[in-house]
Amino acid sequence: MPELLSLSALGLVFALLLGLLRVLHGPGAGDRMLAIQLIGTAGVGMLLILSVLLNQPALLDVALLLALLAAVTATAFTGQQKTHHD
Amino acid sequence: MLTTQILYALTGCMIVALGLRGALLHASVLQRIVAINVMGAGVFMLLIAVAYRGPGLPPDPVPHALVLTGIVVAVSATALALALVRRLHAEQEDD
Amino acid sequence: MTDAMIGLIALPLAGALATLLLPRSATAVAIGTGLATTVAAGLLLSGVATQGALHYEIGGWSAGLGIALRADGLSALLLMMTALVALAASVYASAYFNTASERARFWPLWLLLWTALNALLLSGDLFNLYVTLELLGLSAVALASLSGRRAAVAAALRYLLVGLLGSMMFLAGVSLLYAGYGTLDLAALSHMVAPGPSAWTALALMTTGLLLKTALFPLHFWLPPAHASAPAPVSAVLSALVVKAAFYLVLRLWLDVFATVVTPAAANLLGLLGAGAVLWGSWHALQAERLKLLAAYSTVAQLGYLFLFFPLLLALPSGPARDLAAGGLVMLALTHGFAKAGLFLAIGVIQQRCGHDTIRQLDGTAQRLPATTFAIALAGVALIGLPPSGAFLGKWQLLAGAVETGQWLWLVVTAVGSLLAAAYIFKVLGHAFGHRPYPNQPVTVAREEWPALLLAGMAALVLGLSGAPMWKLLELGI
Amino acid sequence: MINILSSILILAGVFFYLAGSIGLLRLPDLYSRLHALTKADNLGLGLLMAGLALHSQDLFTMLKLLLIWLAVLAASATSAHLIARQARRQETGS
Amino acid sequence: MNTMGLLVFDGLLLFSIVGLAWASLATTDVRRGVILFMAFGLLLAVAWGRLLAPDVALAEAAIGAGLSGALLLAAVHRQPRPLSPGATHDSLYRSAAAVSMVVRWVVTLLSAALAGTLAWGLLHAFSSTPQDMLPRAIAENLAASGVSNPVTAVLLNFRAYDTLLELAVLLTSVLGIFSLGPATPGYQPAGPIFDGLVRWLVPVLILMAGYLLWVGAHAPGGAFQAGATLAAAGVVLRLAGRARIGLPEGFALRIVMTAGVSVFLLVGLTLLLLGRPFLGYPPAWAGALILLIETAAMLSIAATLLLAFLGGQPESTGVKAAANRQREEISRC
Repeated sequence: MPELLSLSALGLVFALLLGLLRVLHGPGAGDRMLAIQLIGTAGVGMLLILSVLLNQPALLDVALLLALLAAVTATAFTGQQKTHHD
Repeated sequence: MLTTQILYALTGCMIVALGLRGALLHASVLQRIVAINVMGAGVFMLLIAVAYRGPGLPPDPVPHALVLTGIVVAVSATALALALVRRLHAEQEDD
Repeated sequence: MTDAMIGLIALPLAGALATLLLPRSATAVAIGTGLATTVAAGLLLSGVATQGALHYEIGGWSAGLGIALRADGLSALLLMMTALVALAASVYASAYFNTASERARFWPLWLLLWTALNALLLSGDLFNLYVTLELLGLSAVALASLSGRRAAVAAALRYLLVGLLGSMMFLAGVSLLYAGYGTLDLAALSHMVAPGPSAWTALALMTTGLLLKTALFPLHFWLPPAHASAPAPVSAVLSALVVKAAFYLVLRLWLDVFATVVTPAAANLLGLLGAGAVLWGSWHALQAERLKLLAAYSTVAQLGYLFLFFPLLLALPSGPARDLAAGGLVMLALTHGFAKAGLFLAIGVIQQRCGHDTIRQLDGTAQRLPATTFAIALAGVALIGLPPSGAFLGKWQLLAGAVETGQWLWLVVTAVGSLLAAAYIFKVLGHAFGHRPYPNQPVTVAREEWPALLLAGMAALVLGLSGAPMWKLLELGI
Repeated sequence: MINILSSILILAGVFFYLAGSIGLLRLPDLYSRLHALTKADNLGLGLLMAGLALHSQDLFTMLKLLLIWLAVLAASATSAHLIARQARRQETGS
Repeated sequence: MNTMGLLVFDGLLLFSIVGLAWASLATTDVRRGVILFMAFGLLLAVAWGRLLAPDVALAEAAIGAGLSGALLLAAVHRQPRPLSPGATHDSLYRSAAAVSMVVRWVVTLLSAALAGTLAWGLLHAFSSTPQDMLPRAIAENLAASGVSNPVTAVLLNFRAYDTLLELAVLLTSVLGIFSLGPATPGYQPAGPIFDGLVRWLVPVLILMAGYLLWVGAHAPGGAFQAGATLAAAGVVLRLAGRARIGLPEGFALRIVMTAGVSVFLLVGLTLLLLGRPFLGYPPAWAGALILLIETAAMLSIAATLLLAFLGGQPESTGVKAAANRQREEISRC
């Protein structure tokens, strides 16, 4: 089982690396945010696997928090700031 | 010597250097602030690598506590810096 | 007696909270807090004088596991200077800020800065020092930008970024030491540290970070604009105390914790940078057209003198000659603290009463503000290093040490720097004296003029005459 | 038996992750990338979690995993929508 | 296979982290840099988890990847003119834009030298036997600390004084921000989909904060992570254009801002009066006192981080008038 888990973690890192290429290439900010979403879910997945692999149940909480905060940053990206006088 | 510890510690050194270079060379203030945050993250990585004792062994909790403090201090400083930048831009618009 | 150490931290911190919660009586609360803190500093000083170095384990945990506070002769003297300068500047500030909203914003930050200074001077733990450095840096930046003017905000921003860079380097050094020795306690480290790659690197990183904060040439570029554009009481404390706190840490690290690691070559490098600071700072002070800028450049120069002592202290064998040189260093630092604070407060009075601080247009200030002009003259005596000021004793020891160790270069630098200092001080005084008759009342605005006068008098007259007891105290220190 | 099933689920999850990121890289425009990605990584994470839940056999852990999955599902659906709208707004704006 | 697999995993993860750090600083487009920095923070949280530092990973997820990113993004949105790639409109540092190739190389070499020396020192430090006296002392005294999570024990008992000063740092930063002017104007009201997100995300974040605060005594978590999570809830409300984001006003706001430092200091001084050392909790009371301090600290941290995101004092009518007055004063000078 540990072998399988570390193999899966490797698979997720590869997915992450591919996502990174999109982050670097863009071209638009939207593409980048989308790639960040992928990195976020990949990060969540890695944390879940590491939690079992390293016997660290607390990493599940980290994964949950990461998932929730990913939503917050997405809203920060899209929120429309009022101009000074309205 | 633990391979994992060394790997992460050396990466921390690289990140510190990247951050320092960015902080010294960047033209935009916001980018400088980002660079200083990157540099801080590198130092934090050093500390957490120092705490690591190997798989299955409990790590040293002291550096973890130090990094937690450091993260809060860093975000305070970042917030103040951003407020100064905002004030500066507001003054520029008034001109 | 150890309770005085807690008081020095808890009193200004509690005062900061109280001024924030009760903005209407903030000034009264702040002055009361300042008096109480000064009493605590006095108690600590007398405690150290009678019982020797003190230490206190916070939470009752032994140092290392917990954090220890420490006070020896050096830190007790600097704490006392901090208290006197900050108290005088507080009295001045109570008259300087005239709207309620200004005062409400100023006092909490001011007392937080005071907390940070005291905490830094008392700390016996490396990481705790990092936190106090950040508290000091952020409160200093917030105060420096208080006027909200463009120049002040821009200077404060640069000050903040440079300070952060310095703190990060310091923290990297701390991490390295923890990796090597497994403790953060300064006293324990001073027994464990041995020459080697990790100690050298850690010392280099921490020193570079602190030199950025103490603005040693050529890392001084951020200081003049930041100190010159802050409100006058803030400038006084920034120049007199804040940069000196970082200098104190360099001194502590080089002569105490890393005493076995530092090499004469490294100390010579610091001395050379100090020499650069003396010449460059004095020259630019002479060129300055505004009083505040002159005072700020003079700070760069005066900090340079302090670094000239490093090669001497490393070359002298431990014994009475070295103790005298160390005493001279502390005397010079204290004198500069009082003199520069007095100078900035006096400049503040001129700026507010005359509406400007341009040196060329000072014509007749001596007649309108005799006490303030006298304060500038007294501060000038101390900055030049004329007898009977403390700086005279300090420079005397500097020269004696240079002669004894045959390091003639420092002698030349000191002489040139003092001449330049005399030139810029006399330039100011020359412009200040006009041709009108003097008024009957020398002190025209008491709450603003007395603090500057007392601080400058302290530097020029009192410190120089209190050499003997101070030397005795310092033997308990370094 | 359970071990084999959980292994299959985990590997399938990783496969979908990879498929999603390849889609993100290869597909021509933002909208098709968006659709490919949200489907793939939600499915990937779901399968991965199902596998890990089977593996853990602890009720509390399973509940937490379910909660994480729901959070990611809801968050990524909404943020994908917000990103798409933002992109559209910028297109029409410029 | 397992250790080998993990080693390759480490290598690739670190490669991505360094790549993101480099990319976020290599671009001249600030917005792009900030987005990349957020991804950097995300991966750091994974790295901290990998190094068995879940407490730090929680804080990084909440602050590094979340709030710092939100703060920086808001600052980018606020920039007076959009920054086109390659151009800098920042007059303050315009001279820096023209730094010559020589300076660029010198700085690069200097930074590389720094990394090299740091690595040299570290490798030497690692080659000696690890100094484990401090972890051992912590393990021995953990029972008397009132909590069983060693990181919380260090933060709130053994090195509580650091934490007290750290709360003072946060307070200082917000006071500095307050003195620089009023809050940012706020955000447009959210559309229906965003609103749907807010409706479930905010309660979940608040629950999560409570959970992290409670669990911190015996498992990873604590006041900082909880406070940052609570602040994130407020940030979401703010971004959704809500008028009320959970912050009190006036005196009550000042009470909440100072609660962390006040309670901490009061506890420390009360113990001093009772004849114990400053911040020396009696072991029987330690758990309860730590929870009390952590609760106050969580509220202060949440409030101050949220205020930092607002960029100033929230606008009640009185404050608005004061802010206007302040602007007048400044323009007069």
